[in-house]
Amino acid sequence: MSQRSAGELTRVLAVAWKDVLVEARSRANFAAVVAFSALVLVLFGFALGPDEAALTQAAAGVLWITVIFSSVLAFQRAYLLELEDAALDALLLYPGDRRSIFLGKMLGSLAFVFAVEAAVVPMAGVLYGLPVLTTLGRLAPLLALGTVGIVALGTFYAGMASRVRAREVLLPLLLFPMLAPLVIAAVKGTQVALAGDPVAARVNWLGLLAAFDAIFLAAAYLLYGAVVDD
Amino acid sequence: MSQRSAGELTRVLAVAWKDVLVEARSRANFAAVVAFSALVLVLFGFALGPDEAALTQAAAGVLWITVIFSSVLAFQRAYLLELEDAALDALLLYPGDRRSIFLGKMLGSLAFVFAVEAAVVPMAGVLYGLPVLTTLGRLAPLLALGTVGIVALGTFYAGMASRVRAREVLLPLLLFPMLAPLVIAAVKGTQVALAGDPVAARVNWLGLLAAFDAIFLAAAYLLYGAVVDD
Amino acid sequence: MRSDSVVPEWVARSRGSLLRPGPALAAFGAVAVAFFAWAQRYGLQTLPARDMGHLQKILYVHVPSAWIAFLSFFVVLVAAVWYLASRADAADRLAASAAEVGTLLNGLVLVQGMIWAKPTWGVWWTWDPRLTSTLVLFLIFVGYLALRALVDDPERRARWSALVGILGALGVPVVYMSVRWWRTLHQVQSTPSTMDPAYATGLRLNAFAVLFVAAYLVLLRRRVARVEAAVEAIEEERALRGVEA
Amino acid sequence: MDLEVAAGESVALAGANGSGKTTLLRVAATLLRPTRGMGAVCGHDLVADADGARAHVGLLAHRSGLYEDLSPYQNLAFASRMLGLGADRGTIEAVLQRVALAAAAHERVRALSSGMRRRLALGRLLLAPRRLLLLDEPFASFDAGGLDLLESVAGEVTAAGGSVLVATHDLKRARRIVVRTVWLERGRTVQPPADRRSVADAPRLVGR
Amino acid sequence: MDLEVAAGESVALAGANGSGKTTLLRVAATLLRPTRGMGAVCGHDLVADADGARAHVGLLAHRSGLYEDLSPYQNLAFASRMLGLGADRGTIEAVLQRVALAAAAHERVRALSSGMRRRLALGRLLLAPRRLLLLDEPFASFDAGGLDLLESVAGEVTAAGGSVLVATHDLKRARRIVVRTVWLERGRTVQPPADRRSVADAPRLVGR
Ligand code: HEM
Ligand SMILES: Nc1ncnc2c1ncn2[C@@H]1O[C@H](COP(=O)(O)OP(=O)(O)OP(=O)(O)O)[C@@H](O)[C@H]1O
Ligand SMILES: Nc1ncnc2c1ncn2[C@@H]1O[C@H](COP(=O)(O)OP(=O)(O)OP(=O)(O)O)[C@@H](O)[C@H]1O
Ligand SMILES: [Mg+2]
Ligand SMILES: [Mg+2]
Repeated sequence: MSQRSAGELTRVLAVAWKDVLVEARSRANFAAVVAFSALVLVLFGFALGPDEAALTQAAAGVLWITVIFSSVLAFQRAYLLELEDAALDALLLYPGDRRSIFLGKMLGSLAFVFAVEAAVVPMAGVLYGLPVLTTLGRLAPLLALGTVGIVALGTFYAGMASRVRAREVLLPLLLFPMLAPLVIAAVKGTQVALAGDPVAARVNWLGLLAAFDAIFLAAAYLLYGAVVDD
Repeated sequence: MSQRSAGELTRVLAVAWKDVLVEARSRANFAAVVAFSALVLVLFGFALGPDEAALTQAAAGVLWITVIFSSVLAFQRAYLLELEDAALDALLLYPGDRRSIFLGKMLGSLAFVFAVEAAVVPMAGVLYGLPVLTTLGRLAPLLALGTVGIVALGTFYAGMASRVRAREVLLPLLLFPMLAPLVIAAVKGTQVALAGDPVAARVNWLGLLAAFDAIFLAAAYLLYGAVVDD
Repeated sequence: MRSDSVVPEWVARSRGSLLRPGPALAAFGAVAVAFFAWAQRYGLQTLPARDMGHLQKILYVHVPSAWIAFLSFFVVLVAAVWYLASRADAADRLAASAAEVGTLLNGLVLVQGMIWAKPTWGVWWTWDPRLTSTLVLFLIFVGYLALRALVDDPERRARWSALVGILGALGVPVVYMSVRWWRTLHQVQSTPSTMDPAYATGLRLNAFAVLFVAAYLVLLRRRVARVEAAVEAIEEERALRGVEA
Repeated sequence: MDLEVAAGESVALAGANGSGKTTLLRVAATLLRPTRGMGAVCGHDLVADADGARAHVGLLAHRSGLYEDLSPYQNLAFASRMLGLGADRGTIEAVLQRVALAAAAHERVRALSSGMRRRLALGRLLLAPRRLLLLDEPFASFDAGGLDLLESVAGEVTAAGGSVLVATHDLKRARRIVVRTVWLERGRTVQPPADRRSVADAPRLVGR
Repeated sequence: MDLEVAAGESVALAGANGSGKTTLLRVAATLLRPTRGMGAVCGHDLVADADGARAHVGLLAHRSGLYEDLSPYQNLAFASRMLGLGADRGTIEAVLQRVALAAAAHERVRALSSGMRRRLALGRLLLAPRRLLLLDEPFASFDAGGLDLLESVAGEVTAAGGSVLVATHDLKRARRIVVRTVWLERGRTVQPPADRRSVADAPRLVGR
């Protein structure tokens, strides 16, 4: 049993490492996602500005929407990779627990999205005048928990939607309604962390995020076998 | 000469019609893009709300961001379609002017994005309390011109971006900064149309959009031959 | 079968010193850097007394960097048109080198500006028209460089980046004007548009200094690009031959 | 390399994996630009007059170039329109009949087997007469009936004075179609090429 | 349909385009679930114990299932890890040597020719011993050296008491590998099937 789960761990890491390797072979891709995030931030500047007050108020929302869009790109890539030469078929043919594939792909995406965030958060801080450095202690756990939830759901749905024709479009369709509660908690929590809104601060947004994560992660892990099994 | 251009027109329409047909055979896709747009609208509602005044002020910007993201999905699909079984190679092998392919794909995407807008604008009206019905006469030309600009540039860049490794990322990267002027004019124009901002009304945003369209449509049409020439 | 025939003659001749600039280029580089140092010193010494605060010193790198960045992008435009007309690899290498140097300078302008803005305006960033359009221009050329990095086929890379360069350059005035209209309808924050004539000479000198340094970098980068192209060709040849090995 | 295909002639291209057969066919089809050298089809230069050359060339590639979500009928109707022939129902149904896909005419291409796709791709080449037929490993995936079909299609092209160029490893089967074989090896140049595309060194494909 | 493959036996699947050969192989590989009927590999039921069956099966499909941006070496290292064998440098290099890809070991797969990809996909099957080898039109794209390789790989599997199932139209070549041929036609049922997937009606694949 323990030997078996050690074997599964190797497989999880192999999948994650493979995805990281593919990214590393085309480093330009990571840079491109970072630039893409910068663009989303600027585009929002145009759409919501030039009134600085309105921009500051919207900042937490814009930050999270940027994170979500970048994550969606990461999931799409992670699965297009598997579809290009029918690699997913080969992946499913390896003996062992197929949920390891889920965990591996999730880990790979998580690494990618965290790396993107490390670049996006400072950019948002500069462009929208947010005190990200001084509030980093409170922001970091929010970002971590929010990202885990997004990536768990995203990996799950990408695995599902990638087998359907309209994959790029179906992914957000399936992802967004589930994400809504998570994002609301994340945005509200971020607003509190940045500005210290006394009313909103009464709710434990971090706890809420942790609860969402637990639910999503467990559900996605348990259901993944059924998604890829046909 | 005139017979030749009549032949090209047939080819333009054939390409556009083929794309519409593919969409029609998988109607799920259109529904998905509309649902995606609805979800973006709702998400922004949560991110910016519950402050009504802030929401109304941001509405025009949110509407256009939604249109842009939906369009990006449409372009990506339009080219993935051609790549799935190397159909683009076959397309390039037909004799005749290759710029007809550009016009055809552009027309196909245009039809698609217009259809999405027909669903999104009323939704935005309801969700953000905008007077879309009473201002339709002023809104429609703005939407039309803005969309033509987005689709012209998007079709052009997607012709390149869809054929490189990180295609999901590269398209927005190339497209978004070029769209900055369009977003500004479209958002400002929409704000004027919706609320009658007296300061902003001094600029002829519609004319600006038309000029933008003319420049980039002509440039994209003229340069497209070099995109597919290999 | 001559196994070394895949190596261009000028590469073979250079015997491992490929990445070192030739004597003429090295001399030019040394002169450019020395002139830059002198121009900086001159600028700082001739600053009007009332402005001797350290902050203003950034002016002599900030403004020249901006000017030369714009100039580099103009070179990209010219080289791109040249490429499409002639399909000469040299045109593509010039475009690539100018784009990289221009993007670097543009990035420097942004960083210098932000360093300057924090103490003078109290914020790192503000959505001022000049700032915003500088940022958009920067992103346009980041896209250009990303395209170059992502396309493997040299011919296609050259052709496509020429197209993106032309459209991008076409976008510059449009972006600039629209951002102005977007912003100037409302209150405008103190823009860096008021310039004392006392700065003029120092600025002009430093503009030339940055121009020389940038030209040196472009020439150096072009040399590297030639080597890269040769390496690419050799690797492809090796791949082709590897089959029977 | 130097290759000339006469009118009415059919030639097989043989060579090890990676020797450049596919690359040569793609150059002849104007999908790749030759890095050096030149080629022409029916007197149309492959670079200067690529558009003229395209009108005479038909390519059956590794991948079929079909729209997965359309039916075989719709795929052929589109191809016919793009060739400037309109979409005549009778013609299209006749082609479908000939490639034995009439029964699957309104399925999605996505659901077809590999051989059925190849048949459909072949059917697309039947819509208009071609002076130069380029077949890249055409024997893969076809069953006996498909091979007969292929043979008769190639026969018609050569009978009408056109040429056929077949890249394959299966020379036994190819012999049912071709009259001579050309071997490729790294582009088969006397001087070793300085570039992987040098297989295109002067491919003079004269269809007539 | 009813098909039993004995230990050490190798069988060809023949049949017209669309007769269900690919579908049958995918069912045997547990990539498709049989709509009706049942099958087993080495005593592992294809539905109830799919995981057990997978451990014994190797599939060479129409598409190779490789990562285009990784090198052949990295692709094999990944496969080896996924098979629970670690990524031993010596083993992987030996496999690359055997499929004649040592020279291209660190290229991107994207740049390989169709035959080189097939070789790499075959190499992946060599990493671990298989009891049942499923080859879908394996003769396409291989040159003469590739065919010899294929033959020796199949020979080793049967010699070790495993089985080989080859879907092909090229029975002449298949005869170098197989000892008997099974013909498929709409699933080879006595009653015409009411379902297109009914080719999977009770495929009893017993590897031993
Ligand atoms: C991120 C912040 C900044 C950016 C992106 C930026 C960008 C630019 C650019 C592009 C130019 C050249 C414009 C032209 O010649 O047409 C420029 C010029 C100039 N900048 Fe900045 N700048 C920034 C911050 C600042 C600050 C904080 C100051 C001083 C308070 C400043 C002072 C100047 C001056 C004096 C000029 C020359 C003015 C002229 O040529 O008319 N800049 N800046
Ligand atoms: N896009 C590309 N970029 C770089 N190299 C390539 C590219 N396409 C092909 N090659 C190289 O060109 C050579 C010839 O490939 P080609 O596909 O023409 O071979 P082939 O003769 O068709 O082989 P096969 O019989 O295996 O199909 C190969 O060595 C391959 O690595
Ligand atoms: N995903 C699918 N959905 C629906 N029908 C399918 C699907 N895949 C295959 N079919 C149908 O099943 C039948 C058998 O196809 P299969 O691919 O197994 O044929 P095959 O014997 O491998 O033919 P070929 O020799 O052409 O490769 C075909 O009629 C095909 O239309
Ligand atoms: Mg080939
Ligand atoms: Mg098959």
